[in-house]
Amino acid sequence: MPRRKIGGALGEMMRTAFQRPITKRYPFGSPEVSNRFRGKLDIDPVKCTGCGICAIVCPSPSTIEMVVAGKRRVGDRELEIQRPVFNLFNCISCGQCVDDCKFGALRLTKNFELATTDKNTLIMSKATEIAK
Amino acid sequence: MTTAAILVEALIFPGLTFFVCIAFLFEWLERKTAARMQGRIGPVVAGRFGILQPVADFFKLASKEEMVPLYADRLVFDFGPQLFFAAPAMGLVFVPVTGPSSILSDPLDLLFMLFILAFSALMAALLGYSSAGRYSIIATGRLVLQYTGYEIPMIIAMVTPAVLAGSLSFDGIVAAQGTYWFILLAPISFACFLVAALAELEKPPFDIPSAKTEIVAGWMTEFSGRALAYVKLTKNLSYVFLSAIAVALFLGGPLGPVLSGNATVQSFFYLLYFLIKLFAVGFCIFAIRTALARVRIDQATRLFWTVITPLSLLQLGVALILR
Amino acid sequence: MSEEEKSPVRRKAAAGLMQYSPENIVPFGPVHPALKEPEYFKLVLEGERIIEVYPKIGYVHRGIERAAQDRTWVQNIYLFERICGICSFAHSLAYSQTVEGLSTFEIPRRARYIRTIIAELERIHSHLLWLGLVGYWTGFDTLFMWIWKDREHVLDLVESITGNRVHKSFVTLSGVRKDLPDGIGDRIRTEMNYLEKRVDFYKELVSTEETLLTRTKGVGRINQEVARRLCPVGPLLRSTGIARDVRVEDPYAAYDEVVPDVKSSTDGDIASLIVLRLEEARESCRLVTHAMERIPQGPVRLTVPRIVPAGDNASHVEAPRGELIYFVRSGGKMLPERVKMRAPTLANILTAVEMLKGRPLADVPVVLTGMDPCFGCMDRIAVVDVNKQKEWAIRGEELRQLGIQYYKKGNMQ
Amino acid sequence: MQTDMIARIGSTVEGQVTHVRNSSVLTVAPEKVGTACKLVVESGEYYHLSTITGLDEGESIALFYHFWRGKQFITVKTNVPKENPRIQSIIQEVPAAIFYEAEIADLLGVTFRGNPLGDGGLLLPPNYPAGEPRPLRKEADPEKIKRMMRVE
Repeated sequence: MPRRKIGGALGEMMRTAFQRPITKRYPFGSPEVSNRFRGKLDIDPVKCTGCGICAIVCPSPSTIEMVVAGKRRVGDRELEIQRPVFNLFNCISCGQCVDDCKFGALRLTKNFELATTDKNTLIMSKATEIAK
Repeated sequence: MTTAAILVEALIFPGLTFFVCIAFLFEWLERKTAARMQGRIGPVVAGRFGILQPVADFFKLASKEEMVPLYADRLVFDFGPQLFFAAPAMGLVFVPVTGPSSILSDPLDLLFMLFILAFSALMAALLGYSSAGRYSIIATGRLVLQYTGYEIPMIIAMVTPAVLAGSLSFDGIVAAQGTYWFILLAPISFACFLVAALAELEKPPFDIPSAKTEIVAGWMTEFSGRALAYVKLTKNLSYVFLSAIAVALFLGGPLGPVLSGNATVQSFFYLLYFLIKLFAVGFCIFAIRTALARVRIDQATRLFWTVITPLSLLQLGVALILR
Repeated sequence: MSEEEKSPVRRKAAAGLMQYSPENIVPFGPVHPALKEPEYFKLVLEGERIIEVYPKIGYVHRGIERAAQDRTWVQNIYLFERICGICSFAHSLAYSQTVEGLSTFEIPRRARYIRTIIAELERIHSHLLWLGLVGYWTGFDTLFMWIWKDREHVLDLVESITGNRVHKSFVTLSGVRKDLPDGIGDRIRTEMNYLEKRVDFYKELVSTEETLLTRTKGVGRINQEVARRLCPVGPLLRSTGIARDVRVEDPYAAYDEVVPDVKSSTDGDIASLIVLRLEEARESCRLVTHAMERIPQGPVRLTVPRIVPAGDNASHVEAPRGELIYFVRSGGKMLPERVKMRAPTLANILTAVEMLKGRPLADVPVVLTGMDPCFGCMDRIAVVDVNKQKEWAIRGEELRQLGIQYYKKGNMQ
Repeated sequence: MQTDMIARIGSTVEGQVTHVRNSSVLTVAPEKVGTACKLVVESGEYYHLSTITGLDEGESIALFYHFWRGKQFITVKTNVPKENPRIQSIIQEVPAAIFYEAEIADLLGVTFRGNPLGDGGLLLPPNYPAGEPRPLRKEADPEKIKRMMRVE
């Protein structure tokens, strides 16, 4: 049975008072995240082939939608070119699409400041634009 | 002194306005010091080092919509906060600040002071009771129970210096401390007074009537807007008030080595000593506050009745012999 | 009140409450400073003493079990992870384990070690979080701030390994998704050394600080008989002297090679729970360091088919709060047929209610949260993915009207 | 040793014992569940009721009572008919079952006699359409229920 006393925290309190505070003044100064941090999704439109695996594996419904970005003639047939559109407001940053992309077109950036007043700014349709 | 001069002194300096500023400063210091002791930085936004934060909070609250619960007793609910504020504001007039004598003084100061302390607790209880919330009612019960605990040791602790000085006025008590501060003669009384002050101010470990994790905001739960701003300001003012009483009764008030000079320079020194002592007492209170956990109401009452009251009585007995 | 008339149970509960006058009933929740999550306890008081407690659960129903039936096996990992923000890894681990149990492949050893390390880091973080909150509930804000300050060290470590502080998304069927980053070994060692020192300091502090002890010593005492009857799990069970721990009794991940020393106590009160959790956190620090020393080289995941063989399987892990059990039925298809989970809090809540009876009101936050509740975990059970927003919009509007009425009348009097 | 015990319990309650991986499944008739659970918890070893799983199997609703000790689960399994999903509650034998039973009552519509929360109403929102099947039943249609609840 340890001794019971009052104010056992006083010593540590005084010590802490002269240490550097832990608080980070976040919006001022640069945010620190680790190298592996999973932030906003980014796509390399050049590498994307429109295979659609990302849309299948994504665990969050309607985050990745395949849209027809254009038409392409192969011989005498006309094929649709499909490209993903990312509704990042639904994205949960799990990175499953990054894991499963065979072409290395996707990556998660360190950007986590996604707050916005306009939801539409979080729709990423880079891949469709380049296909046109 | 003319009545007008007294009025100016009582309302502006060193009276109400001055002490309200000190009250804001106290809150800022409390928050900042507690934050640093806990490894945080505390308020930083309003003013340099966030020093204006309490003022900003006060005005923000005062500008908010005020809500009155359906079953509230309107008379007490509306006028209570002002009366509650009046208690420490009035009491502070009797404390010597810029010289060995206070703005108003009377041979029976101390008794009036006891009345004001009791009135303050009564107003808190009435405010809680008038708002008719469930949490407020429970808190009022706790408040009154706690009051029965700390009131007696507090009175005894306050009477001890009076016995030592042989006077019931603050001026007399302060004057009697020219050579020895009473903290040296009655250290236990001082400690008892601090503990009772913690209970009166509802600071941990005795913040039982306003324990936020149990009964939300205690007896203040139903208050909002201006009333809440007043109540909060009053609590800070009470903090200054009790610290000032402790300074006057045990630490020699504004007395200290005064260089010879004209009256203004002298009063400046008195003020300086008073403020140093005031903040020292205030710091003691918030260091204790930061280092302890909250106790339960039954434990608090037991502590006051079985430990603090006998101790203060003992010290009173010693004081009677010393005298 | 119309709500109560509709449902037979609510009517029954209301009938039970009828015998007490309304002034004696104090609501505790769903929104209350002591509760981080929405939960409702009707406390029947006699002065300051509680004579009866009526818990009402289900405020954060998200229909996850039903939602799981519409998602693939891998997608479900991320779904179940989101049941809880504190023990997210335990959930995804337990789910993966249950599904892996249906298949025949062997999980790589390195992956099992990495799972152990993250699970233990999570335990440290969860226990520290809880102890910090005990500080908050007992009005000891300093303890709260200090502990959360130190908890940041664990979270930063977890972030640099998994990429996120809370939703780690690190487990996958057949292993973990990434190997440990280079040079993490030294960092883990220094951080663990620091944390061990801090945990020792906190243990010393909480077991000597008088004001904290008066609030926790002898409060919420339960004995083995009650524990056997009400089947609590985790530290709550171990505080009664029954040293049961899934990690030892039914080793998963690498716990058969990195064996934890199960702590238990015989007091069964909140004070012993605090010390017990701190001891467990310290043990976890040791386990992490130990696992880091012994970790073998090799792959961290396999390539496995997306279809899981048919069958039933139940599996459990020791989440920071206790035994977390998953049951899976697979029909041999892309989607599971039924996934059932039971979070530790659901098992513990009966015990907490038992602990509350006869205690003063001031003990409610300490006792109720002494079991480390995680109502988000508990309530996940159920339903259709109800359009919550819509529903709440209606309710919110009603509430607002009621509120306006309540206060306006007062103003006009 | 454990296998013997289960076989013994199995013969007492006229159940059927199968072993799958780490669990022994004891299939019994609905009216024997209480006895079986009582025998398991009173078998001398400390068995702990981990949870009760309810599962729609088409014709009937299967209930799994998971008991855990050591490396083993003992699962008492029973099937209640879907037309009349009623079963005696086991809270007399294992008080801890109260919330687990309430959960199943809510989500699968099984009535537990003797449990104060045994006919549901604990977890579902109060405006859940009364005529609709409970959410975890196979025939429940989330879209339809969603629509109905939005109307209200």
